[in-house]
Amino acid sequence: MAEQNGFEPLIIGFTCNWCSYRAADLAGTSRQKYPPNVRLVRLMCSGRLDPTFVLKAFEGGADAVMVTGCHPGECHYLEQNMKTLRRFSLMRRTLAQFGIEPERLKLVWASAAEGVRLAREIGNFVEEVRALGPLDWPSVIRTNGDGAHKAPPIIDVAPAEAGEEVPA
Amino acid sequence: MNPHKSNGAKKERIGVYVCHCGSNIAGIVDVEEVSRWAGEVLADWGVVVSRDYKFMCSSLGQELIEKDIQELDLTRVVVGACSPHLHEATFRTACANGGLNPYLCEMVSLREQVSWVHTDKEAATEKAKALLAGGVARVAFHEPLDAMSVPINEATLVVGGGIAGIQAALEIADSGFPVYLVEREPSIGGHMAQFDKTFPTLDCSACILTPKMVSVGSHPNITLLTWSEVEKVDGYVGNFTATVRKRARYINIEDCTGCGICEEKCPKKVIDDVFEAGLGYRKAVYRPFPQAVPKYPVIDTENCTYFQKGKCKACEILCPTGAINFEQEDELVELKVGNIILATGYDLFDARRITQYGYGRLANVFTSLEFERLSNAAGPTDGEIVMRDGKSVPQAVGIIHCVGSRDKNYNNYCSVICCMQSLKFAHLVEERTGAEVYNFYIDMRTAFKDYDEFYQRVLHEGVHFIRGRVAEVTDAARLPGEEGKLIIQVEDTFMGEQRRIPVDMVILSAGLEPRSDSTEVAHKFGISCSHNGWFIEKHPKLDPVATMTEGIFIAGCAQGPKDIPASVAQGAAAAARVLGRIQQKELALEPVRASVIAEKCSGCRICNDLCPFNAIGFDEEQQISEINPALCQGCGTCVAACPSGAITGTQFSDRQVKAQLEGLLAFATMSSEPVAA
Amino acid sequence: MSENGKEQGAPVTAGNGKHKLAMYWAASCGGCEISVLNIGKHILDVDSAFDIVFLPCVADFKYDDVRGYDDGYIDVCLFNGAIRNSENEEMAHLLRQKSKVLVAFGSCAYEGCIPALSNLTSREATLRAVYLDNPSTENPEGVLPQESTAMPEGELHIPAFYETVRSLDQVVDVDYTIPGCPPEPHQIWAVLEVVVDALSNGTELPPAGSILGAGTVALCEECTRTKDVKKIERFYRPHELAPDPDICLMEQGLLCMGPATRAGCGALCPSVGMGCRGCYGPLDGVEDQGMRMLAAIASVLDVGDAHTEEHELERQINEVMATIPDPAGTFYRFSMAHSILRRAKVEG
Amino acid sequence: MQRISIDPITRLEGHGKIDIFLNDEGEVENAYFIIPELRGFEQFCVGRPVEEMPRITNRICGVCPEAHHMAATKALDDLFQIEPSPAVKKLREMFYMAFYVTDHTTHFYALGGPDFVLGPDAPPAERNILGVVHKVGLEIGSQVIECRRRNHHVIQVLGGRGVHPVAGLPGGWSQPLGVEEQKEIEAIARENVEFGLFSLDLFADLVLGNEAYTDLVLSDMYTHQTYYMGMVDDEKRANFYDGKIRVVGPDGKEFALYHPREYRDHIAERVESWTYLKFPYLKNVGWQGFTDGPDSGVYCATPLSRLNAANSMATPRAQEAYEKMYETLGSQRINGNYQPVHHRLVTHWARLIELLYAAERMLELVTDEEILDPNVRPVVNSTPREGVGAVEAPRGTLTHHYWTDEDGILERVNFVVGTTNNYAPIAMSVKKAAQSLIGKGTEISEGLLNRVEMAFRAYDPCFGCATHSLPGQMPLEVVIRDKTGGEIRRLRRFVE
Repeated sequence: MAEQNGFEPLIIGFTCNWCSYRAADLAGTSRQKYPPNVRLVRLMCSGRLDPTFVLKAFEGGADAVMVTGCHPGECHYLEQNMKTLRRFSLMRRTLAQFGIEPERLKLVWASAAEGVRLAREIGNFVEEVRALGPLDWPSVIRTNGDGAHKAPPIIDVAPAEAGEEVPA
Repeated sequence: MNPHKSNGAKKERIGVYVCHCGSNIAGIVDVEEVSRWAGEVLADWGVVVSRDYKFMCSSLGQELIEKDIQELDLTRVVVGACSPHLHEATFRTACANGGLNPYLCEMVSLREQVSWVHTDKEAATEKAKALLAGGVARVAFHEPLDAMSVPINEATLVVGGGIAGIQAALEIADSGFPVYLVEREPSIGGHMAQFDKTFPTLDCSACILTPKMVSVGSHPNITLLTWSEVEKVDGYVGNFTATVRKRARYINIEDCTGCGICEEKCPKKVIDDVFEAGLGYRKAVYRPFPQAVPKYPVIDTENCTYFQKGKCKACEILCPTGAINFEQEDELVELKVGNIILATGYDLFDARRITQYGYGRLANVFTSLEFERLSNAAGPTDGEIVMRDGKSVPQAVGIIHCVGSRDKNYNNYCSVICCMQSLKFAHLVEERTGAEVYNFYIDMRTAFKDYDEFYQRVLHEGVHFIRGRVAEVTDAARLPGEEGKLIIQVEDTFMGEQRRIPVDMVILSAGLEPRSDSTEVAHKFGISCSHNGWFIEKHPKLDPVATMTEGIFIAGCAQGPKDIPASVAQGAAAAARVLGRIQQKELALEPVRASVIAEKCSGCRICNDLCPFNAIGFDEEQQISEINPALCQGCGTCVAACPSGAITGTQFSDRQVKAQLEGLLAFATMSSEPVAA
Repeated sequence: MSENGKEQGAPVTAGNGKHKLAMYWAASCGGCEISVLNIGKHILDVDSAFDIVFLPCVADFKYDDVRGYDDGYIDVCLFNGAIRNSENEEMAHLLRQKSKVLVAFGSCAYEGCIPALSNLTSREATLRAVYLDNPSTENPEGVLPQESTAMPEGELHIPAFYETVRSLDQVVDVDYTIPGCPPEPHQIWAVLEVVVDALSNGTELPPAGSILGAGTVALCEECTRTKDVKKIERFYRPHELAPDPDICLMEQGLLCMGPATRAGCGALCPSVGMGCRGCYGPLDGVEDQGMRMLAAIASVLDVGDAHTEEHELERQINEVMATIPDPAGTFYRFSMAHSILRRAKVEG
Repeated sequence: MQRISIDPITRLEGHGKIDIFLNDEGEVENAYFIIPELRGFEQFCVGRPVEEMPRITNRICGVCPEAHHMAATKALDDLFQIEPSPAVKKLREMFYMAFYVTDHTTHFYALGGPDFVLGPDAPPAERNILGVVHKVGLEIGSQVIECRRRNHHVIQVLGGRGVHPVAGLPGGWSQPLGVEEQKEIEAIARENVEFGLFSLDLFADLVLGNEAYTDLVLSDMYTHQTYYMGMVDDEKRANFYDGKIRVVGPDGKEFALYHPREYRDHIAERVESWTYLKFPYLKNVGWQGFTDGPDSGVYCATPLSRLNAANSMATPRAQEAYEKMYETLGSQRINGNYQPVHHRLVTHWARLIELLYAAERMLELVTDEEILDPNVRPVVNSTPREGVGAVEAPRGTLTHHYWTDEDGILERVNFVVGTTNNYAPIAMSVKKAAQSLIGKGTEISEGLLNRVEMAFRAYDPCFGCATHSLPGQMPLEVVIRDKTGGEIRRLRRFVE
């Protein structure tokens, strides 16, 4: 990842209205410093997170997405964050099939009292994503789409051993 | 990227207002630049005016918005300032005053999320632009909403019969509205009923509490359910249904006169761990204390000979009114109420946890509660301050503050009441035994009316004050004069030396802790707890007795450690809030709700089991799902789960969130020019 | 195939004042044509209403000739097949230009269909699997098809094979879409009737951009199985379970795309005990069929108690989610090319 | 060198083209048959759950999705090592026979038939199904449409959908056959038998009764001496659903008889850089280029090939027709086996015999009470690894081969598809026809061109299957240019 020098990850964060957004408020009121790479979107509950939003973030150029909400058992809506947890699990497996490192989707529980923790998690995540390097989905779509046929036909591919083929 | 094009919304006329918040925002974010940029670059997103102002929340700032709405026919407003949790209401009102539906306003947090958490001015300014762009893109898709109103049931449920709950119940009942007061113990009164004197005035706790208890017991508007617990709460503000378990007393209360004969005749003595803090005895059939309200006893089946061995029934035989009923069973009652006040109090810190203080090991180490009973005229020693042996009077007494409080090993917080309580103890010991009294404190905290005066008074009474955290309490004598004494090992931080103080009796001024079951209770009522277990108020300063959940209020120590005056004040405050609600007759709810678009619903029933508030039902007739807007709390989980996009959520619609994302990312290059769509 | 006959039967110019209908296949399987053929006797009605100019197959049209047409010469062009190679793309542009109404016909043109699962892999991996690392291919020199090959007699050309399968609307503007793999005959005829009526009697055409020949709600509405509250413990693969014939398949643990899929076919697959494949695509207002289904499925998979220890909770949930072995290939079985991500990021 | 580009596509269309190069004498130097499409199912199926293959691979070809569905389903039987119950086998084969009836009907009446019904020199505008209808009468025409309809109905009832069926499962079928459906299908099967007999009579009247045609059919131009491949049952009778693969040489001697699982011991595929389609050949003979005879590994897998590769037909009326065909063409029985017929155009006749067989077999199966067994969906827990499935697709032997991990997730996939078998012979036929027809100063007439097309129309090539990309038909165009490349003349029309 040497070539990622100076790479500033762009991260979209989703918060619930009750715990994690208030944790962000608390981080502010208690002047906790964290890197400016994360841009938060407020939802009423992490359960509102339509996985489509995550894809929209990637499509729009986000390098990673952070989903935050109340701790299990402390959901303002009692148990909706459990649905988030399940979707998160299935989403990570699906994204992996799209060649997106599951680590680019992070789930953080933060109660309204955990401003410090949220700030720390954001800081850590920014570094994790920096290490992963840019995702740059718009160019994935561009180069693989329109430009594809201009790519020179491949030639120097030695036949692999039978069965060696790794499923894409 | 143009969300208006890409999402096909009609072009709006948007006003952008960026707040300096004095230097709070402007100190880090180049507010003028952000405002200029929004006005130019976001013009084709519909921004027709962009201003910055010192304090947008000030009346002048609000007038600025109102004026623009009228003069520039703004159709949307975006305010970049502090957290919406602080001023969303403010700016919505401003919009309303300007003649714009309040929900056509979007707030962007440039303070909590930018200036207060970032240091790099340039990066902060760029982020502020991005957040603003998100808000502008989003607001274009806001819809005018009208708050929906629900009728308020006049009855109120108060949970917890301590002083806070009593105060709240009486306030509401006196105003002529019905109250259900639910108490876990056989009698109301709570901790206060166990105290002897109350600081700083030293008036007798019972004397001021008992009358209140009595009027609760006799109040026509108060239905008292003691020996009872709330099992389940359904519904929503204005229309809660609480299911309460009335545990069997084994007494027919309509027959019981409270004469006390059963208690007298019961052959089974039991150590009273609750009310007498283990210092005294009660019977298997008992009232916690003579002034108990209600007057009816309960049979403690764990210890009742009949329940354990199947014979005895002395009470039944001797009861003059035949009120004893061994067949009685628990009873579930459903209460319909409009509001709920939780005043569930606190647990005392268990001093055993600090082994070096020797409580439970060294006989003459007492807890504060034990001492309250010891010094209480109605207590096990009739108010005689004696040692465990029940006769010898202490010559020297040490009182240790902050036991379990302000201690990283136990609780970081200050339990508030310990200093004053310890001063009270010091005074009582000195007054009644003339013993030498030593107070070991970290800081003396005597805020509030007449408290410090009381401290001065105790000082003049000759009580010794040693500043320092006690290292240990031991009976291992090392120096002459220590034999048979308890030695308190402490570093006197004033004299800067280690000291060993020999005493006969040690009183541990134990701190306050949340009820052991506070998280379950919070969950039951749909509110949240802080990490250490105190109920979280809606706002620490501006809304201390309300919670995030409409119609649920909190009072007393359940919200955090506090003394009697503060508890009473909160009880009254919570009552006032509830009365305000009741007076409104009906209540306007935030119109953030989900709804099923009937013509798009296929009746797949994916959503049917997703709502914890049971707001989602299925119409067998039309074979489609439907949402009860009054039950819906607006979390949006079903909106995200509907596989055919047949459920929409106001204020958090797909289009709104997607537009916000587009806005946030449109300038992903971190340059100030939009990247191509 | 009788449409083949039609081309021959159809005069080159529409001297008879009949409307011109074109049907072209790009990267597709031909099922769309068979389905058109399966409208049965109505094929004769179509013949009477249209000169069926099955571009470019119909007689004297060649690329240059078509280029020579006036724009909009063709009244209606039913375009099936995805954009898989350079030729498909050129044809899409040409037909767009020459057609008054261009219809994305069938799942391939609409959203990529099953061949667009190819977007989960790469051009290189595909060529390797077919020509190099192939169990029955003898290719010691590692010969691969080339866009241009010089033979002793002259140069031979073949089109460029793209990295990514795209839907028609990702290449040109599309007026209407008829979903389905393939569209069901009764739906095809229903649409053609409307179009014929509009062209002949000037009745109003549906608003541009509409999806035609399909329902407006999810498949479940057409499905006759009884539906109840969904609480699913885990999923089973179709051979791991013999489902009850009358109860909702998903409730029995068979993954069915019905809830996220547009009605229109009559719920054919569930009627024979197989979960809906999802070939009619997402519903109006749903941008990404796959993620929609994912959210729904994960929401009703009844696993995880909030008070379980965090890692154990994760383990339990992952275990149940693993009963869906191929989420991307399942949720995006037909809509890959049209999904938000469109394809996978493939290293190398 | 002058080039005649028989080009259905140039840049315009896209699914198959022929480049014929003339030398300076104006004689055919060489001809290339080019398939410019590829979709790569071999690769993108990797990672999918293997049990989905019957519902994924049918998208290889919408003309014969039932063939891919069935080959895939049988590969699953092998992969999960589960032997289908008799009821399951009968259900599947009956479904498959309905498909054969409709597919062969389509081909004969809409694609191949017109040449004979109307004559090779009939105006192209008439040489189509409607032309056929006009010639033989609307009543018959609607019979053809009705035959397709009722059999597609059977396909939908049994397979779930009229195109791209879904019912195939390892060792099973998604749902059993109901009594009502059985009655309905029996009636349909009876009509099919009638229709099969009728079609053979029609062929006899139109073709055998016409000397011009018979000459054409028997002319050397349409003759190739190749190996022939087809599936046979234990008694070496032709079978489309199950059996061993049998290959006979040009002389009719059995060259190979193997289980489909061993296909790689007998077949290899060659890659040419000028086409996306591979050329299969007999491994044990070897690739000698586009040439026929016993020394060339080029083989054929068509209706005629199947009849050549079999000793007999398994149903009585089809057997009668089978014998009649070989007798008529003067083929001798050598130890009970007719010598192969090499005239490609006879394939049309063979196709009608297969149609009759399929109809008769369908009737046998539907009237077998065992087919009503309700238990057709076994619960399968065995651990999958590798499996091969093969059926006779109308256009040739179709083989699917899968490798999976222990969870049944595909790691490797291979297909040898019906039409692909015939790629080399088709190329040869085209070249030969061109060479015989186009010579110095030949006036290239439309009819002449049609004769070129007839050369491979007989194969009923389905490049949908072959390239996994193209329906079973393609337009054909001849462009004749002078040395300067200027266009002299252009003729074009449809072939399949």
